Amino acid sequence: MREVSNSQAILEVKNLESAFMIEGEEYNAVDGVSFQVQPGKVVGVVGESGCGKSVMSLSIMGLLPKGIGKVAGGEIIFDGKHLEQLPDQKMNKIRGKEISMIFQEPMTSLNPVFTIGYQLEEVLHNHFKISKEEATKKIIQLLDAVGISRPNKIIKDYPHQLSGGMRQRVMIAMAIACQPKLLIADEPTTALDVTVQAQILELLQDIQRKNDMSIIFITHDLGVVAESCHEVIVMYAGRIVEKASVERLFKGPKHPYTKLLMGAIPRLDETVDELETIEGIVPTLTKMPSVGCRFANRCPQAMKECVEVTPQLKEEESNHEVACLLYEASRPEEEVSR
Amino acid sequence: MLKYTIRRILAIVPMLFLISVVVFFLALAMPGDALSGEIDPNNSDPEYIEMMREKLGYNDPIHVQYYRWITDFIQGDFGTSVKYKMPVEDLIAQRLPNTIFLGIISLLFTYLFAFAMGMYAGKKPYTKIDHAIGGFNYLMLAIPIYIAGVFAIYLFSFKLGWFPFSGSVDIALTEGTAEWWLSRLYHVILPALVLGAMGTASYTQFLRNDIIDNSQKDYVRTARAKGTPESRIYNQHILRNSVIPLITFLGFDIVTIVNGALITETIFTYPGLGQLFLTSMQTNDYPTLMTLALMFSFLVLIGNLIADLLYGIVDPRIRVE
Amino acid sequence: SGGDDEQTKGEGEETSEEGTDENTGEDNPTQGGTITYAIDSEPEGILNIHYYGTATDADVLGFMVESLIDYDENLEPQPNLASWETEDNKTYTFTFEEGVKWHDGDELTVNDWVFALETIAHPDYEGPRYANVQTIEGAEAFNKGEAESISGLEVVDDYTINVTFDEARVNNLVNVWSYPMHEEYWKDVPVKDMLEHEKTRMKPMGTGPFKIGNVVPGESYEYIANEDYWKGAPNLDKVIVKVIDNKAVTGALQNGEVDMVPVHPTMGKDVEAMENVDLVTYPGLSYYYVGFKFGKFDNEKKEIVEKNEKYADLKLRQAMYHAINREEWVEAFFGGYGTPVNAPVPSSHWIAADNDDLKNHYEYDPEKAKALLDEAGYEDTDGDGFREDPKGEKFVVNFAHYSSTNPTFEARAKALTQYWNEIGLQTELQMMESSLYYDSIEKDKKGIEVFFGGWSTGADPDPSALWKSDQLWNLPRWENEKSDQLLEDALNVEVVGTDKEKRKAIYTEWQQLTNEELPMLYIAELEEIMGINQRVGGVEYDVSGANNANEWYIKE
Amino acid sequence: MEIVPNHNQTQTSATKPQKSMSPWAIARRKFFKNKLAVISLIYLTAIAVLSLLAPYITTADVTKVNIGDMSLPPSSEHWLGTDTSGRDVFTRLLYGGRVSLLVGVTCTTFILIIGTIIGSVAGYFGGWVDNVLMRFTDFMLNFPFLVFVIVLNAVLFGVISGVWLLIFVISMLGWGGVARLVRSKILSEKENEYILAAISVGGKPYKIIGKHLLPNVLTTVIVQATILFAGMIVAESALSYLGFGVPQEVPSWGNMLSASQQPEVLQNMPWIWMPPALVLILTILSINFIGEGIKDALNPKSFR
Amino acid sequence: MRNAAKPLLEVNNLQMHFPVRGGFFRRKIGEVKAVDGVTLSINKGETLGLVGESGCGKSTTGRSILRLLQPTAGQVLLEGEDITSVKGKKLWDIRKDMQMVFQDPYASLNPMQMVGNIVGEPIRNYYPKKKSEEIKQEVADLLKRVGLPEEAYYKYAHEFSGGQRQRIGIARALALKPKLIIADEPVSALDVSVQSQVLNLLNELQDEFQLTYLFIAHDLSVVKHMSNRIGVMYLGQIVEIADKGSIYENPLHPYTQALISAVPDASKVGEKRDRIVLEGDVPSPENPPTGCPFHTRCPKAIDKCSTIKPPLKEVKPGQQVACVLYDESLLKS
Ligand SMILES: Nc1ncnc2c1ncn2[C@@H]1O[C@H](COP(=O)(O)OP(=O)(O)OP(=O)(O)O)[C@@H](O)[C@H]1O
Ligand SMILES: Nc1ncnc2c1ncn2[C@@H]1O[C@H](COP(=O)(O)OP(=O)(O)OP(=O)(O)O)[C@@H](O)[C@H]1O
Ligand SMILES: [Mg+2]
Ligand SMILES: [Mg+2]
Repeated sequence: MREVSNSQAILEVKNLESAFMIEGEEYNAVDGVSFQVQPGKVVGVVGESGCGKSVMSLSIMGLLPKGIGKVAGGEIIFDGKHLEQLPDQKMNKIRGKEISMIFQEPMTSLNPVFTIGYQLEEVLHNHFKISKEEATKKIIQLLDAVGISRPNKIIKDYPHQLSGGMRQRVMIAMAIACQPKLLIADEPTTALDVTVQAQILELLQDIQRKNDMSIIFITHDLGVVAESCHEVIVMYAGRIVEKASVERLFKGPKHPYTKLLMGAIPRLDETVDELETIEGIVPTLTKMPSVGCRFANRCPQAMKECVEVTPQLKEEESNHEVACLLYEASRPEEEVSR
Repeated sequence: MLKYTIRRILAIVPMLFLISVVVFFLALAMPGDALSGEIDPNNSDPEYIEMMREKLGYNDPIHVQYYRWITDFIQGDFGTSVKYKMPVEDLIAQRLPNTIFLGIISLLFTYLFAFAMGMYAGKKPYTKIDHAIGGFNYLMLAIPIYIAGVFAIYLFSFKLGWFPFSGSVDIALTEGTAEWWLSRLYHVILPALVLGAMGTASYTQFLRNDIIDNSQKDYVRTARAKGTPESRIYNQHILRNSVIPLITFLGFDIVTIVNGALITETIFTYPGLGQLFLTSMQTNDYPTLMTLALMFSFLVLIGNLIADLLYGIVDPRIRVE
Repeated sequence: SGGDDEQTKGEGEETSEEGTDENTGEDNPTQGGTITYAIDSEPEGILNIHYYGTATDADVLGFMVESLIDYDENLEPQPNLASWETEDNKTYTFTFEEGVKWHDGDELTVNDWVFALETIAHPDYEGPRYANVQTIEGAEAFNKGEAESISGLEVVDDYTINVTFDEARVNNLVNVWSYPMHEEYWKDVPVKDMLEHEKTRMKPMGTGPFKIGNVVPGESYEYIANEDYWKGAPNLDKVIVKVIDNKAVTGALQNGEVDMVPVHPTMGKDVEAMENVDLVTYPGLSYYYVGFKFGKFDNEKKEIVEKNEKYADLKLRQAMYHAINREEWVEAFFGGYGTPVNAPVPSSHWIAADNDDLKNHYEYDPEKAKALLDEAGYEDTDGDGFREDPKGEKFVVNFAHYSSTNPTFEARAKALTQYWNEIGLQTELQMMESSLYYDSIEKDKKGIEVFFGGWSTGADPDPSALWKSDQLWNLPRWENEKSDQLLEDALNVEVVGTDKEKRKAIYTEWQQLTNEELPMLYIAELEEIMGINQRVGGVEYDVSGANNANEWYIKE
Repeated sequence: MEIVPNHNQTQTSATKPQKSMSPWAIARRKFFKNKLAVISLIYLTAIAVLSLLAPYITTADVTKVNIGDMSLPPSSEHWLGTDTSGRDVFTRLLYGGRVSLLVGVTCTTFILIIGTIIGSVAGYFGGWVDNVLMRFTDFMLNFPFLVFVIVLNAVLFGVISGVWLLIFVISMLGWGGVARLVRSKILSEKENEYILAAISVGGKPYKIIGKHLLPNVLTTVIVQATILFAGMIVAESALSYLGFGVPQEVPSWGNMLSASQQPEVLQNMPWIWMPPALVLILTILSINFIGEGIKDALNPKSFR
Repeated sequence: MRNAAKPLLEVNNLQMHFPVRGGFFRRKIGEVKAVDGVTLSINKGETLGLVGESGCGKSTTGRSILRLLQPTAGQVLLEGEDITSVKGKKLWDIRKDMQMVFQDPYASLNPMQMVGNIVGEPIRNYYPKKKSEEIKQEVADLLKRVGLPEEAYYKYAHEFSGGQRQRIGIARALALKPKLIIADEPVSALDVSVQSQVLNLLNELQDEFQLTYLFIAHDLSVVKHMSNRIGVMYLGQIVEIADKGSIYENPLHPYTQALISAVPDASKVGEKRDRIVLEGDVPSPENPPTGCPFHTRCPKAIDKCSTIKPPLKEVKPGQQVACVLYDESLLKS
């Protein structure tokens, strides 16, 4: 019932569990996440800090810190390949070529001691047999494509000589160098100023359309999601609580968490006296309740069952799934305060 | 960069002047002079000593003495060693190559071992071998250099007879031949090992920790996301970053060698500047003493300068245009 | 000399190393081979006998330079490169050996000696030897630049020279500078440049059994046999003189790395136990003492100006002497390689008084010491276990000793203080860095009261420089008319003429005086010790040092 | 859908209210969890206590030369044998610990005091004060430590007596590094907004240095103290070994070790030099471990 | 505008230039013109929002007003009294009336101090004679008021989450009952859900204690939510200042326009907006462009902009703009 056209999906994540070792015990930072990414679509992932967005994307890339984190269960099927089973060498062939990723911190994501040119060339050399001249030509084209003027000079520069926006452009150039099918953008604009953020968003949309890429766009800014995504996944504490197309989600959010999140953000176009608040904080990994809804202790609509029954992601309307007991078949009448 | 370098070098001059004043006054304040203690009825007599005192200018006013000393010094005339009765510059010229040789070989050891161990441990932290290297380093850090020297002589020279315990070269060989160089190397190995061991442990630990630190940096994640092979990540991305601070240590190594040479050369009777310093100290050979003290301070200055400049050169982030 | 063990050892041997005893040695010693001769402190590297200053340099030089005169086992002068005659102890005629060759093949002539003397007397000369030339007639004028040559030197022919001294002295011969300097080789070098010249540092020239090869300054010296040596080619091909660290001595001897090396007394027992090494001892020329400051010296007026009464009481000094167990002390700190002396002349010196002629032997006798103190009024009046002075005031012996890196110095000094503590004299020890120490003693600085020292004497037996009251180096500032008179008499030709026995009698009297007056407590004289690998043969030592190295050889 | 915001609800989060711990308490607890550091601390304490109690533990006179008992190998009477002066090695080891630790502790203290004062004044006031003090510090740092300790030690000989001379000289020459460290730490700490906050709520300079800056700088200083402490003990012993340290008559580990310069001792009487060598190495080792322990425990990540 | 009578705070042409030092002798080799002529006024009980991109001088403005920095030039008036260069005791007295809430909830609390002491410190500084029980009670009240549990008093900062720490900071700022609170990006380090808690708290406190805020943020929507009037800063200068309605509905300055259009808008799902995308980055304040600071990126720039530095000028009632385009006299000249 859920997967309508799973054959077409470029990426399919099933029941992904990613675990960290903390003081000798394993804790799932991502706990049973399933979703698909269709070709040419942009999937937004939103959620508070610490809800597992980055861990999820690193799991797909196979980049969880070795020895501390690992994919503990589930499947990651990319283009027919089970990524979670691939050895490192094979993964290296895919990373940067078929899936690439850009990160939140443009300031630290580039190696400070190599020139921009060197770091861009590297990705080409990693995946193609290509001469130095050709590579240089290619990267100048790339830099041009991401809107950097005077790329000839920039390739000889070091990262610290570039502004944040420029660096993020370089990161994007690096990510699209091999024309990947999927780009994972982990909060690519969070560290940037609004005006620069607008530039980068514009650029990403442009490139996405031109290259017909799929993008997983991670952010905590709902506005950004609204403007640049086709589908949205709302995560809370390592789980997906709501999943829908942008239009549906913004017109009719269902999960109390989503609703609160939307209400908590001041908006330019309307004036409210008081913002919604979500009391408490995301539980830390080690304090995560094992059964029940993880949002239950912060949820104003929480019921008795919420702490006992783990809600499953269910399609509520077409293209709109939610994991909340309020929407379960037998809707309980009584609301229980915490 | 050039302008910066020149300015940085010029800034040394007032420092040197002040240091020279301090050195001069310290030497002056030291008890006795080179001729006290030279009493020996067979070889000299009181008149001779008084004559020499006068001749060496020990009876002149202080500023005259300082002026004479510093102007001569600037012109490369460091005075005449009272003990060796020869120009200090010649004396130093004789010993300097030995100390430089010792320094270079010991640095070679330091960096060689530090790199081998540090890189291995950094790549595979928290493994058995890493712990072994760590333990070894802790021990090395705890053994004072002179005890290491004493142990080394006891073990390698006396008990095992592998290495000589003194000298810098086998006399029977002609200078410049291959054997002669080999013999020098053979003589320098043990003191250089001991001197080199001083830095090895801390450098290894530094490199290891820095590699571990760096391997958690964002840019490493970026490199991985590009599909860069693991070996390349360590040998290029991480190492390049970790080596930068290490290279700048080169400057400070000069300081370490100055301090270390004092001890190692004495223990191994290796005729270098460190040993010369202690001898001149014991014999009140002031011209030599002052020259060496000034020279060592100068080396420290140079070392710090090199560290600064190297830092500017190897690290693109602070490279000054 | 001033200085520690290392310094005293071997000093006074400037004339040593070459023996005249040609009789020794086997009939057919093996030819060839190399021996390694080690010295345990670093030489200054002044390889020029006219300039050298330390015993180690002398050690190094010993293989290649020779003196005109040599000394036998009684330190009596013997002809070597030259023989001499004199009627009046004022004018001497020296006759040189013929056929003696410098290492470059030139022949040795009297001119080379004249050249040496004029170099030393030259105004530009920077070495310490002028005193050995000064006594020649006209040397003073030459030194002041008033004369072209030294008038007392009269060259008769290439092998004969008459030397006239400014006055007749008994010790003119032993005092005069007796080394020639190769004129051809040196004449182009101005005197002021000699000390620093390469010929001094790296290319010394001599007439001895070995000539110089490689030099690694401060470290080692290579000597090659001089096949033309006038006493016959050496048996050995080579001698390597090598500086080794004191701590390496036994190891190096043991494993045969060095063949000959001076051994510190404390190591003597270890070396003796080695199977491959012979320990050779020979009498030394130095002695240790404990001195007292009796006053202060004015170096301008050359006289003792102030008196210090603290140790003026002879009984106190005697008590302190009796308190010391010298046998035990020497055994403990010098491995027994030494003997107590009772007067300030090493016993192997020909002027040394026979021990039986000395009245007091100052045996270890703490009871007697206590009795002496009681007699003198040093008694413990306040019951703290230590004696007060006769006036009843606190009495502390402040004893000073020089320090160096050698930790035994402290122990041996401490041991002395303990002896005195035991007889109730409270003693405090101060260890002082060597050069500061000698400076303080020489300048009569405050705080120096009782001090430890050592003198070593040379071939010339005259003790005036250390004992006469107008001498700076009379460190105790001891003023005694009789002593001054005796010392003068012993040198006075009028009194002693050329009669050695007469001279010795005066010195004996002087020694009896010092033995009774005790201006210092004579502790002990030391033996010199050599460790010699058994593969080396033909080596003999006496008080004047080793025999000629050309007789050394390597056993099968 | 109306969601009633609930402001009065307190945030107990998911955690149970825990007994509150000061950063120091946390550090202490963390330190005592570190086995190596605790063992080292025990060792060091034992050495210190034994040294302090030396006069009560052994009755032998440390300085007395016993001519009859020279160079005896270990026996039941002399546990570690006697040295070449007939002194009991064990006794000297204990007394040596007193001197070595005393030099270590006092030098470290003086250096820390001087360095911290100069560093924090320079760092806090900045401007010309900083400029002058730091130029001076640079100047002091240009003297090679050992070389100038030796020279100064000779110059001041007789002016200050005994062990205190060495302590004085080392302290005078050794503070540069600490001053620099403290200054840079103050500078970076000063950037923290809590300092601005303290000023804006009317804090006076002395209060800000004393209450806000120093406690935060202290963590660095404490770690540095352990490094210094080890370094000073080594410096003392090395100088004494070379003959330029504490006077020879004073037993210290370095002075005891200098006996190894005598060949017969080095080769044949290991009981004379091995014990001080080993005790010294173990002491340095334990100080280093304690330092590491403190460093880990004070890691600001754990309470920031 | 709630109280138009008399401004609580007036800032005239405030400048703050930091020297850039370099070389061995640490000579001054340049200047960072962090704040280069800021003029604004805040009325009692009002909130003035200050927005601008990172590095444009917002914090510096705030700190200069508080006299945590000594301004290079200009004037700061608090209740009509010139406090630009007061010193010592006077300054100390004045600080009581102005407090600050800081941006970084981690760096702004001394990790070595107990929360109770942090919050009580201002009281102890200014009322040293107060009994400690009294202070304790006051602190407990304050903690309760900002929504912290009672036992927070004996805890240390590290035991709290970011939002709670910010509450501690607010409690500290409140302790002296100041007239003006400068909140320097108090929520930018916080997560969205927590951010709203703090914003709501600040609003409540304002009502309760009649506080006046200078509210600094780089998030336009947050500023708009909080403020009555908004000043837009660019490169050390205020380019536009107006009440919040005007700023959002009718921005005049090209920069304000770009800024507003750049803010992603959740209400415009799927629509393709006409965003004004600015070229390039903010120039460095160490080397600011001549003329109008914005002309290098301004889509409407004309030749004059590179030479003329337009002053802030009232274009509409309550709306001041610094732009040549709205300044007839400049346009003509
Ligand atoms: N290396 C790690 N070791 C232990 N726990 C980790 C590690 N990395 C992440 N976690 C934990 O996993 C959880 C999810 O973290 P993640 O970084 O995915 O959050 P996020 O949603 O990306 O947050 P943000 O918006 O702050 O980036 C958090 O509770 C975090 O503490
Ligand atoms: N103490 C200082 N010394 C030198 N330059 C400074 C100093 N403080 C701030 N600056 C510079 O002044 C400019 C403005 O800084 P400020 O912190 O006021 O900006 P901001 O608008 O608050 O930025 P953000 O949003 O990042 O907090 C920046 O370029 C900054 O580098
Ligand atoms: Mg993240
Ligand atoms: Mg700011």
